[in-house]
Amino acid sequence: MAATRDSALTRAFDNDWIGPGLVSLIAVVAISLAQPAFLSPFNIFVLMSAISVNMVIALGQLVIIGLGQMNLALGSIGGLVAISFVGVIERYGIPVPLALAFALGIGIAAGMSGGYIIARTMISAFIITLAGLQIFKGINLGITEAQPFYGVPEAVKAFGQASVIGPLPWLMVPMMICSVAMWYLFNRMRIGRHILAMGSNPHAAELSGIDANATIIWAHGISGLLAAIAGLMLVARLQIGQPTIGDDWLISSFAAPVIGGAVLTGGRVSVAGTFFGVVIIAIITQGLVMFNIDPFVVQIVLGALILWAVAVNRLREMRIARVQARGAGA
Amino acid sequence: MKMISKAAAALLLGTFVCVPALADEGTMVALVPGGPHPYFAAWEQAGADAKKEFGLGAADYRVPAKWELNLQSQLLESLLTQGYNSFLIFPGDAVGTTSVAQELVDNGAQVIATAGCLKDPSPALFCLGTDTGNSAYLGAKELIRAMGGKGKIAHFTGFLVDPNTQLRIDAVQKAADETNGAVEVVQVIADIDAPQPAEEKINAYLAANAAGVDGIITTAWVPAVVAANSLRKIGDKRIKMVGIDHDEVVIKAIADGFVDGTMLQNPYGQGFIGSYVLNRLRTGCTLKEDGPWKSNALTVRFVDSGTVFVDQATAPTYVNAMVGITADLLAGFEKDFLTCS
Amino acid sequence: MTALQVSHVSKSFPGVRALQDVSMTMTAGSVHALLGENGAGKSTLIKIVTGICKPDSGTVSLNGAAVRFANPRQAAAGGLGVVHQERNLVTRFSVGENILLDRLGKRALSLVDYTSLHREAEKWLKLLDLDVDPRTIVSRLSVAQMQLVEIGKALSLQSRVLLLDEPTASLTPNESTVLFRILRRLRDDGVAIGFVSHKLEEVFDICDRVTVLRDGRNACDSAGLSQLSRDDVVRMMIGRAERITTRAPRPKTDAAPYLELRGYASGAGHRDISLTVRPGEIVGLYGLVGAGRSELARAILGLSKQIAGEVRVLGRAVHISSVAQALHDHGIGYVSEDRKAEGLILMHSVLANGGITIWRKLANALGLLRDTTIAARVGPVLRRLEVKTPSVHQIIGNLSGGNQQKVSVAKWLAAGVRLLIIDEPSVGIDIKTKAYLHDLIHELAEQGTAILLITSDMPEMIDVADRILVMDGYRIKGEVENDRSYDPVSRAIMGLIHEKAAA
Amino acid sequence: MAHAGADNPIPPGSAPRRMSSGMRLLLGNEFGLAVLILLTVAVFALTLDGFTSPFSIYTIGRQIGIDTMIGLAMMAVIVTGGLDLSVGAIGVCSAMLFGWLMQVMGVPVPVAVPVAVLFGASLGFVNGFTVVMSGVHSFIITLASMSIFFGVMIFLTRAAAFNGLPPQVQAFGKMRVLPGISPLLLIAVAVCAALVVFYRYSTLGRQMLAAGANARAAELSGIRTGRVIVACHMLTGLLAAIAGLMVTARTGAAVPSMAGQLGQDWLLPAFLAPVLGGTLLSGGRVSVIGTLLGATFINIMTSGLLLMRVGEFWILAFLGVMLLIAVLADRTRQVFLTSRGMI
Repeated sequence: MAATRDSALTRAFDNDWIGPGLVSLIAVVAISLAQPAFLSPFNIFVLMSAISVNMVIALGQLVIIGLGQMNLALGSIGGLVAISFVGVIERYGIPVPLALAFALGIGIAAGMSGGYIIARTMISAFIITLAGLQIFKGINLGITEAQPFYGVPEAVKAFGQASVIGPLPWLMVPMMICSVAMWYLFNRMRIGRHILAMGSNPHAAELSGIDANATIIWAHGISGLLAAIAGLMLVARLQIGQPTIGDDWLISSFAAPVIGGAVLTGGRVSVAGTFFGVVIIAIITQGLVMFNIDPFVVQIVLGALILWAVAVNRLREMRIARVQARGAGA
Repeated sequence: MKMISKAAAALLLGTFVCVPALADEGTMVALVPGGPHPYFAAWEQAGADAKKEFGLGAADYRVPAKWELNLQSQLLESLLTQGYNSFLIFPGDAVGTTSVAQELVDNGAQVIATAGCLKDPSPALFCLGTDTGNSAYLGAKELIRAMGGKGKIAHFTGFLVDPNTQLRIDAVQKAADETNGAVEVVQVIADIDAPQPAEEKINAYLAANAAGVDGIITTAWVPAVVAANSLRKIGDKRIKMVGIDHDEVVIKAIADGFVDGTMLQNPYGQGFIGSYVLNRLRTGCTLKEDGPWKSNALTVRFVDSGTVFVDQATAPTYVNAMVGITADLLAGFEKDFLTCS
Repeated sequence: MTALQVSHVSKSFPGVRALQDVSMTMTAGSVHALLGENGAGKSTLIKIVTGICKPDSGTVSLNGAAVRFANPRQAAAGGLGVVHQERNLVTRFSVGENILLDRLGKRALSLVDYTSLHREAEKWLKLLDLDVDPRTIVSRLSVAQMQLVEIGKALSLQSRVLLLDEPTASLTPNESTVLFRILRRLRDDGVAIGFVSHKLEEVFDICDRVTVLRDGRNACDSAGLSQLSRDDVVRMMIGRAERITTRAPRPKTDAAPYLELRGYASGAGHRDISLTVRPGEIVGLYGLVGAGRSELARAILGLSKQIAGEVRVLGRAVHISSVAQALHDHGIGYVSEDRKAEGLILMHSVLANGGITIWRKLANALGLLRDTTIAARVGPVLRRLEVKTPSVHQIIGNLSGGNQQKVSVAKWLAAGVRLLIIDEPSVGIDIKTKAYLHDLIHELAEQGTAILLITSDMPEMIDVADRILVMDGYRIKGEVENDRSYDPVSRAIMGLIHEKAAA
Repeated sequence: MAHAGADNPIPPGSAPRRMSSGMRLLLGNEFGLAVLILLTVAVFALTLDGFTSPFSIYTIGRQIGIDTMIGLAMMAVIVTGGLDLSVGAIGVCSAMLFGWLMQVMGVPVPVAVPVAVLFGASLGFVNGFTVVMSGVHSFIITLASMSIFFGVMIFLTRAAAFNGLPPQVQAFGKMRVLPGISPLLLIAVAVCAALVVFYRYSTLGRQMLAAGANARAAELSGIRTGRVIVACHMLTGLLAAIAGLMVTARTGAAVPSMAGQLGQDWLLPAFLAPVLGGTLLSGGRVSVIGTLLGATFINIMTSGLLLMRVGEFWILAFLGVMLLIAVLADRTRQVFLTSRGMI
């Protein structure tokens, strides 16, 4: 049986990012019609800053979702990295590039240590990263006693506030680099393909000669690195080394990939879809403020959004399964 | 399991030596905020100074690891077990903290609600704090003055679950109402006492509405910091702003002219005076039932720890302003509120 | 030239000797059959060769050098290609990427060169005469194509030794013929091929040499197949000549049908299914893997939607929408072919597994029930089936396959079902238990239970069933009256299946 | 979620070994935990002033009661191999309904309690129903419902606490049944006992375990797996509601912030207690007593560490390390026992 050719429409429908992309577009158009200030340069700047940071956070979770696991420690790694970065600069006067390398190293090490335990013991990632969440957060608070570090270097502050051109913030640059890198990772790099293979069919992946342990450790290391980058971006954006950085990453880090079509059981992720997931969440958060909508409603809307995304993904999966069943029966 | 027991044993033996003996009686003050927050940082110094000044057994600043009602309760219960007998507590919840305070009192300790009040009826001796409503009201008045008596105000404030938040919202509204319509509060953004959401929401608001707003008042620490940064970022000196508290960022923005002033509260004074009063009450003094107690929305036994507005001129020396009001309050406290034998 | 040599390998698992002193020699340029009944030790031997298990003693050598692989990955790298029974492909990836999954790049962060990857994969596809673009996503392939992709994947490791575990189980006869043509060519190129199958016809068709295992020992070690007759092989496998049948055909029953399907169609894809099962009758349902037999059983149980036709139980039209309804309202039970995944709850006790079907019935008004109550009902059944367990509280995962299978039948007997659908009853159990189960099925039928027997094991089918329905492509192709004479009946059955293939 | 737990590499055909029930008990997770608790208590009692004071014992016990209940709530859904991030939200919502009923509607306590508890169960039903109908993992469904439940509650109450509750509510929270024993602890112990009976002797409880261990096998054995999973979520909701009411009794008021933003403060005790106690995250095995012991251990440790003044902030990290050590130790134990063919 030769592979059947699909209509352009069907193929478009199969793309994870088309749906969220359309929703983002419609939301942007609708909100800017109702509130022209939405497209003002400053607002675009603000929106892009928020999107940039949240995208990197979401990517950090996306790697692990691709593997079919979850990383609850994402936020606490980000927080630990953020305060370590500002801390070593403030306390020991370490030059910024060195501090940067040190901080990113902490992120990678934190991620990899969790990955190592998961790979070696095969205890569920949920429990190990839950323990990691407590440990990293505890170390964070133990060091800072919950007081922020203020000694953020001017260069870093400027980075968080400056724009590249027009309303586009510099924060977009690390976000773009991370996104492109992750796209390459998932689509073109050996390790990324192995992560997805492990996520789709761990048994097959292992029998095919993929080193499962190395793949798991890599994935968690990459996740830690992205959490670290996001933490540092937040330091630049907030202009302060806050110990609370990362506390509220959990929900949105899952929501954006899921809205973007990722399947929690693994093997199926979309960087572009995740991007639009982040955009949708950012637009809704901002739209609710703009239109002076009760802040209490925000939570409800976010929850409903996740359910909606889940329903859409589910319908699509069922449709694909039906098409395949028909193909097999023929 | 063997591993665990070994680890636990090692840990226990290792830390055994640092268990303090607290058998010695005396006034053992614990200063316990609701959770970690920069506002309370001054309490640590205040406690240490009070211990030296008044010869207390202890005056320790002990912070729950997170803003969790339950963690604060656990900490308070443990502190009581550790032998502390006098507590300055910022209630994690105006209602929810009442029962643990009651327990402390039932076990012979004394409690002053500090920096925030417990809702009556409560076992606290009294509430020592900023009159948040009044502070917000005065701040709003200062803002309205800076705005030239008319315009539109946006109000950024803290957690909706914080009892003070509603008081502040009402007070700002009251100041605006007194202008007979010349000033209007166009938006209240609440629940943003954490950096990331504050950043997102305040910026989003300013992005869309900067042109439609003439003044900003912030009545919580984080929103003040974030709003000050935002105004600096847009380089806007047209919009007037009055902040709260003494974060470096806010003080610097005042000096640079992006913010018009800030309402200083007096955390140091609260810790220092609170420790003093608790010691006096343990050493023969009683509270005067007919003292000049103020009342607010939560309690009828309220003592204002003072609030002061600093602007561009006074900002560099804001510490003096705080020391000043503390000294004033301390000087008159025994006369006004205490009966000593 | 010796390609793979297994010498005197023994392997014990706690409580059981899986392999004792087993040897096998595979030479280059030959197809070597590995035969044995279920549970004879074939899969353990494959696991040892591929590094999933380690032998207690004995050696494995590849191309003359002793090897001891720590895992399948090392085995693959060492040039030992294995195609497992279950499909092991990443269905969302392309054909090419699946073939070369472990060689996507030198380092973790290497970029994958898809052009050369697909070019390389194409080479292997060509070798297999598989006319598929290597860029095609695997999920779009047919089962047979996937099978070939897996062989391509094994070959791409430059394997000179290729082990195929039941490669034809899910193939149509035509597809099998294609596969055999390719295997012959590989053989002629000097590849040593190991071939595990239950279908003796195929073995005689393609294999040169044969190793037979029985009860974990060599019944023969790499004998030339040309000197052996079919009967010889069967004798070696089961320790005696193939028992075509010892049972006389049972008298026909004309009781009113217990279950009747008329023009039934299901959401799973069944069309136009009509069948009847009468009390006391054993109806066989034969077909190749993928013919839709187990799926039909599930559909009857209400796991697929009924979309046309009617289902009658005792003449009354019913609509079954769940297994619970099938069991409690209509007395229908189902012994699953996949005992571990579907038949039993391995981490629970014998008692919990045996009593699961009657908890509802036994509970008191408060919904409470005691172990002793359940044991009182399940115990006699377990004893009757001679389940060997130290106590009913034993975790069932610790029992032998045969005893597990007995429990998975026992739970339905305890529930007193009137119609029992039995799916592949003798997978992974020893010959004695198998014979015992056959007797049991007959005994149940004698007592008036209606039995629908699904099996791919032709001798079993002919030995047990009263009449045989032949299924293919989710339809009933026809019915064969079983007079227990192996050759005519099996020919008739295969004829019905081939009818479609020819068409 | 990846493969937690017990794919014991025991091949078919391995003969079982006889193991006495006493032996089984000694090798169990609960026994190790109990020994550990006794050791810890002994060390703390000898070295820490005030650890054994009636007040200290009373407050630790009360907190154990609450944490046990929260842990049991999560355990009830872990049985199915799922989880419920919304336990905190359900607990708070039920507590707020409880407060509203009594303070605003003037409903008497004996009526308000069952109504609030059933309300919790009905929120659990919403979770369970959505999980079963959508076939999506409960993690993502309850992530959404956590937001929605809490958001609606805050929206309706405007975050205002109910503190005008009948005095007997607060009195109950402070009551001492015996010197040093809180009725809240007794409730938790009673619920534990009820759950032990439930999982061992009731049809539904057994069905939950069966469906959790192997949903397909259970379904094919005539268990309506979907309904059973919904029932698990309802039980979770019910237990979370009881936990919510217990917290309400302790604080003497129904406070929206009692479980933190979105009820997330409960998540740690909710997972710590059952996991320490030996409940398998992959489902099919529960340990009610283990959950009680897990909650006990956490609270004794926390309390001891607070008394040692190791620093409030480090306790968090310490609990994380404890969790890690516990799962690693349990894993080691399983590997050891498996290698000996003992389980």
